[in-house]
Amino acid sequence: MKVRRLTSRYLGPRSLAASGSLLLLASCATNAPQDTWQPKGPNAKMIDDLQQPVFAVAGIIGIIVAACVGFAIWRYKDRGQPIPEQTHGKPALEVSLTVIPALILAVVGVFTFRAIFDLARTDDTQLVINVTGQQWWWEYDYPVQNEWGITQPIISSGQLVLPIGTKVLLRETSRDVIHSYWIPALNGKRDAVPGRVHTLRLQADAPGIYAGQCTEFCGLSHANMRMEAVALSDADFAKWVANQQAAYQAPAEGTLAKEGESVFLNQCVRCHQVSGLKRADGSLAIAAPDENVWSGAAPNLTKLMTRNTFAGAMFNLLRDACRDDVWRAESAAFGEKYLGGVDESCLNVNDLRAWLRNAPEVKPMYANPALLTDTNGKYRGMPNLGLSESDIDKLVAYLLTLK
Amino acid sequence: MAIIERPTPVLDIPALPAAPPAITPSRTFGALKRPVASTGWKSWLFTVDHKKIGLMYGATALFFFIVGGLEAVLIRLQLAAPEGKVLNADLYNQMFTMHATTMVFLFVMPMAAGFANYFIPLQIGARDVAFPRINAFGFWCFLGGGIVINLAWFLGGAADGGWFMYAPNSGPVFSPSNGIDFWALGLQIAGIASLTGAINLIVTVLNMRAPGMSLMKMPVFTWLVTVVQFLLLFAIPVITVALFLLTFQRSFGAQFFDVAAGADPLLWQHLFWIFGHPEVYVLILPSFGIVSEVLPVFSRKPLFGYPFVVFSGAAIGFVGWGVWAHHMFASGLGPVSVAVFSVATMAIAVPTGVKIINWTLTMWGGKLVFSTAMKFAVGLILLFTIGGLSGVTHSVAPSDTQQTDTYYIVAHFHYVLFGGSVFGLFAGFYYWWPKMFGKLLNERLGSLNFWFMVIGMNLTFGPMHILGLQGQPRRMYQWTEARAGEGFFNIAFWNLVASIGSLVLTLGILFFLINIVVTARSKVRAPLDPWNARSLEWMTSNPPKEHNFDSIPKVEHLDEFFHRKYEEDPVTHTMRGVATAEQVLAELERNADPHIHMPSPSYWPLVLAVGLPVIALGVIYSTMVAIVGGFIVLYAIYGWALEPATAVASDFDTPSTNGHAVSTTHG
Amino acid sequence: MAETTTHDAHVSSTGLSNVKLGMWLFLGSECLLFGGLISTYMLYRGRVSDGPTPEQIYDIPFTSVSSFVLLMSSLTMVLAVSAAQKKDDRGVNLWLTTTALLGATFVGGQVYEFTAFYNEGLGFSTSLFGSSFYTLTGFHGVHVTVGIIMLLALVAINKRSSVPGSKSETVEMIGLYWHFVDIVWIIIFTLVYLIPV
Amino acid sequence: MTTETIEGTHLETEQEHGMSTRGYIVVALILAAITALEVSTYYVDFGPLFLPSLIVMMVVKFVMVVSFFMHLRFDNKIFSWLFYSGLLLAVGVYVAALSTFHFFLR
Ligand code: HEA
Ligand code: HEA
Ligand code: HEC
Ligand code: CUA
Ligand SMILES: [Cu+2]
Repeated sequence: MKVRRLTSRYLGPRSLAASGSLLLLASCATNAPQDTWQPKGPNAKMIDDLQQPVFAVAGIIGIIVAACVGFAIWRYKDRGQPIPEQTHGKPALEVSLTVIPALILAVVGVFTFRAIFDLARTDDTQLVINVTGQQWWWEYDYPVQNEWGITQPIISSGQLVLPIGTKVLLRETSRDVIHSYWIPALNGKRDAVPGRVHTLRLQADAPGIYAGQCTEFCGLSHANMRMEAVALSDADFAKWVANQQAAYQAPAEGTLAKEGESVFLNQCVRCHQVSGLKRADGSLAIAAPDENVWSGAAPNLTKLMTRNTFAGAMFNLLRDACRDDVWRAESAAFGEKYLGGVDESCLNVNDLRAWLRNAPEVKPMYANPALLTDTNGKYRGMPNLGLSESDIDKLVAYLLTLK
Repeated sequence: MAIIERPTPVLDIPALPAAPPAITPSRTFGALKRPVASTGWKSWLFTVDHKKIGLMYGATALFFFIVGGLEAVLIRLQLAAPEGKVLNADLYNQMFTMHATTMVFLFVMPMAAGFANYFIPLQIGARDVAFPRINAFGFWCFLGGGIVINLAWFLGGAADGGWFMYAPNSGPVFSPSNGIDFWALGLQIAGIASLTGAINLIVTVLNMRAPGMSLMKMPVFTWLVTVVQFLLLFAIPVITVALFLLTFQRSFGAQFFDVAAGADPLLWQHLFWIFGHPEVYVLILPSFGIVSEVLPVFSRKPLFGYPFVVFSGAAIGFVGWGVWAHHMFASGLGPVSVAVFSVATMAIAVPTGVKIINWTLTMWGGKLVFSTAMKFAVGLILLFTIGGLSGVTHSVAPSDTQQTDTYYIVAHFHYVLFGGSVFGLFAGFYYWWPKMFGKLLNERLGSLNFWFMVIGMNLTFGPMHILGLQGQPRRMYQWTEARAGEGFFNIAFWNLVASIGSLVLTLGILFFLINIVVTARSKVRAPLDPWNARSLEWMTSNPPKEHNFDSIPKVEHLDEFFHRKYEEDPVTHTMRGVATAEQVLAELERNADPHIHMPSPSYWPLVLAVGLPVIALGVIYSTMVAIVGGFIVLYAIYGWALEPATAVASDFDTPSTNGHAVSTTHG
Repeated sequence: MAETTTHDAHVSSTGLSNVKLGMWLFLGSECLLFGGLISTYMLYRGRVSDGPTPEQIYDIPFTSVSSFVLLMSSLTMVLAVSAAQKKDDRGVNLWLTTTALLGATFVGGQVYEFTAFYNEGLGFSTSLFGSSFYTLTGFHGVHVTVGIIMLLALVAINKRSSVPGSKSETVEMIGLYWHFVDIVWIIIFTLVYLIPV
Repeated sequence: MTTETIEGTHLETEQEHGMSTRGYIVVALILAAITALEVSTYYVDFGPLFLPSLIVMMVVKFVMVVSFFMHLRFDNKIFSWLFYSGLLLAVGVYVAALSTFHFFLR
């Protein structure tokens, strides 16, 4: 669990000050990263263009109703006037007051119709990415698309990397329960339903990181199932693609990382795949998460250190300072910073070590053997592996080489 | 008591359990003597009196309101600060599931059922409902269901799948505790209460109206509750199917939601929401009915556009069947379905708008008296409108894909549910309390109650609009500062406000509870007609006699009672009083029916209802127990079927010559 | 459960009997119950991950016969109702018993069918088809069984002439229920058995 | 709506509902015949008419039982309203639900 001191901003005087000078601050402060009113791509923009007038109409109607009720309260309060005439209504008035809302809604309906079908278009897709939800992280799988330089499938997790200005089609599904994919700045949500494939179009205008969150209740760690979409320029995206496909580089003999590799082979490879990793006897190490994890998948760690987050984007791989450096980077510089990945100086060792020490303690997961009878002993999430601190040292050193 | 012999008032009949009963109790198949007590706890356990049953519904529902409210407060405490530590993830998930289940199924629905039970027969000028024993059975089912659902807390953890319990997350693999089993079976049992209640009340309304009371002279509360009963009649079986599928899957290995076997999880969503959407109108329409009673009374004017209100109520009920998939806009239905359901949903704003407009116009030109009941009614107009308008923003499907499963939705439904349903019920409490208990709730405490609730409710749920639009998803046991943002709209601040608001709200409700106690202890009796009311239920004593009316009134007007008290001045068109309530009542008393046969109490509804939770426990734990439960049920049905609704004919005097004297009730 | 009418004199706004209104309301509600079960079956009938498919195990001639039996029980039921209206007590008992026997034949057939299917490898949890088939037809079977119990109970108490309330109405109510169960089977027979996946 | 009938309304259920025993038997025979026809679709190829004819026959049987055996044709219209509103609602709602699964396009 991230350790935060209790004196953080929400209770501190700053929040009171902030609310005091509300409007002033509102204009310059940054809204929450999942703000739904700040579209950063054409799909979200289309939604926003539709919803702004609807909100306005709703607001106006609300004000009218409030004003009428308020006026009646003030004007017709009992001041000793006689009991009024027992009128039973004025049909003409009522019919017209029924027709007006109907007309307003008819107009809204027409625009809604158009937007729904526009948003559902898939025929001009430029890049396809498969997205699979499972408890409690997302897997991204880039199928072979030679025009993007993707010549072998790329499998990643946590952060969705996509080129800007490109009509990207997500093909979503799930391996266990229903999840929902949502990057508010880029588009609305779409549920990832096991046994079905749903599509969602994303397109980002500018390089940057866009925050998102799983929004269908999916069990214990639903709150900790986040995601981030990373938009890169075409050139940077090409670099990213090339790096993801680069061959595995085993750590040099005699290093701590090399020892870590063997711990990894012992402990981790039964669930986690690192492509190109070989056992001591020279055979390829193939993970079999389906024998260990109920959903049948664990994150592919081949290029772990090219991502900024881990464990369903619950934790940062980067220290806060380094992460801010990436998140706050100017559009032009963003790609380079992101592609820099994670190095030792920037690694958020605390959270990573805590994760390796006892994952279920820092992220609620069904890793308690007593609750695994229904799953034939398979874990939901990553179990506590009981590693020694020195094994953890070695593993961290090894994981740092996975770039 | 089966027979009421004038002039003996009911309450004077001595009824110690041992004392000889006033009638010959017929023997019901040798086993048990017919219960006849009319006071003491037995008179409640075995009662078939619609008023007693209504009160029991109300008391139980109020209890569950506090339970659900405490759950809500725990939720808010957990969310007051980032990385909250009050509850862990597992408990939190149980908490919001049970909060919603409790509030929806164990508070609002039964509270409305309580009012319906108590007031529909009174409002239509009947002596009881059509099937009094089934009525009692319904209450015990509701209680049994509520107990079963909550029992899970003590037996390994409550249900944790969210109140709409989406598959496959509700399957045995993903929710290994028994919580969901208890939930499904408990709701099933509570569902029986709603279904039997629906049939009972519809028949009552169709068949047992006082002479002259045509459908279009019925009070609006009765009308809207009747619409609700039709919704229940047709919606309960749908959830019944869904719950059976779930139970079969969890307990007997059926595959309905097993994706590996090819199941489609969307099936559950459809079944749930086909029930679930009509359900939300089940929750709101009784409150609409209550304020449609309260507003005219305190505006001293008839409801503006009565037929419009009635027909729009029916229209809401009807259109409400065609919109369920608006809860599934992000589920991947495909654009055609989404578009159709989106537009259908918008259509529902029209009849609802009719109501808002008519209430406003009822107040317009009136003589408004701001009693607490009236305050709650006016509060409902404003708060419900806010919730309804955010509902319209959801109905625009593309924007809903940004809003769904965020706190913006939570804001919507608490405005309509709390600002709508709950406010309506509170208006009902204050309005009808003197009728039910013969004492007026304290108006000063009522005022505190109202203002704390209004302020608390806006502090709690208002910020949720911001939270949701800032992207805070619902059902998160923790939120993180990393995604809180800064400035005016920051999530941290507004979460804190909402949590503080929930405490203000708690105070408000505490004032209500205090008010009940204060009122119960006060010795001041309410006047016969404290509000200068308009409808038939006020043409009885406070509280009404067991047989409701001494003689069944002949109805000539909508607002019959008002028209017996007032006459229009032909010149000024204002109203002038011609009779007091006491005089009107005395008139009824003068023409009192000589013999009134009321249905007799019975053991069987209770026995039958006890069997069902036993079966439920058996399904979860052991077949033997279920079989025992089955036998209890069979035994009860056997006894019931052979028991006459009223004690056997030989117990009665010669049949009355006055047609109205004989009750038309059935078992 | 037979409802009882207490007195012959009815005050009723519509002029109709409470019990009968209640029964029709209940049947309207049952439409949504069976509708849900039938829809579930329709959605899942072709989804056989394991075990036999509908085509492989349905025995149309057998089911046709038992459907026919159930259909004819509606005739005997209506004859019982008419006998009751004519206050022909012997007729009532005769036709009620016949109806119950025909119903029992149908249920017996269903039990036989279930065992046969089970032996051919279609268990309740074998496939979606299995789960939804047994649930749908099982629910119907339970309804028929409840009907049979009501019929026989009525015959029993009729023999002791202790039917509470109006006898002809009680017979008529059980009749309505019985016919409803029959028409549900009319639908199931066509949609489930005759229309292939 | 408010027919204030006191005595005698109850008799309404006692009276004959326009069908004689013979009538019932005729209805039953027709039902039997339709059933036979239905079953025959299983053996004889009806071509494109197969599905529609089966559905039509099902509906006819249904309506006949409801109208004659359940007396809806002779009874008060309220009963028909209550029952058919449930029935049509069920059909409407479930057909709509199934069509969101593209059930009818398969
Ligand atoms: C009392 C219960 C109640 C009521 C009455 C309503 C009323 C409405 N609801 Fe609400 N709703 C809920 C309870 C209720 N709802 C609940 C509990 C949920 C969430 C369930 C869950 O997910 O847990 C929900 C969720 C919900 C959703 C799904 C959101 C999502 O999960 O993504 C939608 C989408 O369309 C919706 C729409 C509406 C609409 C259009 C109305 C309309 O009926 C509102 C109509 C009223 C007005 C519009 C105001 C008055 C009208 C006028 C003044 C006239 C003029 C107006 C116009 C021209 C616009 N509701
Ligand atoms: C009628 C329905 C109803 C009502 C009245 C309420 C009332 C309240 N609700 Fe609820 N709520 C729902 C229906 C309702 N809710 C539903 C359907 C959901 C969705 C669940 C899901 O996602 O599955 C939900 C979810 C929900 C959430 C979101 C949880 C999440 O998504 O993670 C929150 C969060 O703040 C919340 C808060 C509250 C609060 C603070 C109240 C307050 O108004 C409560 C006020 C009441 C009290 C405070 C009780 C007073 C108690 C006392 C006075 C006790 C003192 C006395 C003694 C000890 C004797 N509710
Ligand atoms: C039984 C299976 C299992 C084993 C063994 C296992 N893990 Fe995991 N691991 C998982 C699962 C499942 C997740 C995803 C959990 C989540 O995010 O909710 C995960 C997540 C991770 C992540 C975050 C990855 C990302 O991209 O989000 C890292 C890093 C990790 N594991 C490292 C290790 C290491 C190192 C070991 C060995 C010491 C190990 N795991 C052993 C199942 C396993
Ligand atoms: Cu995945 Cu919520
Ligand atoms: Cu809805």
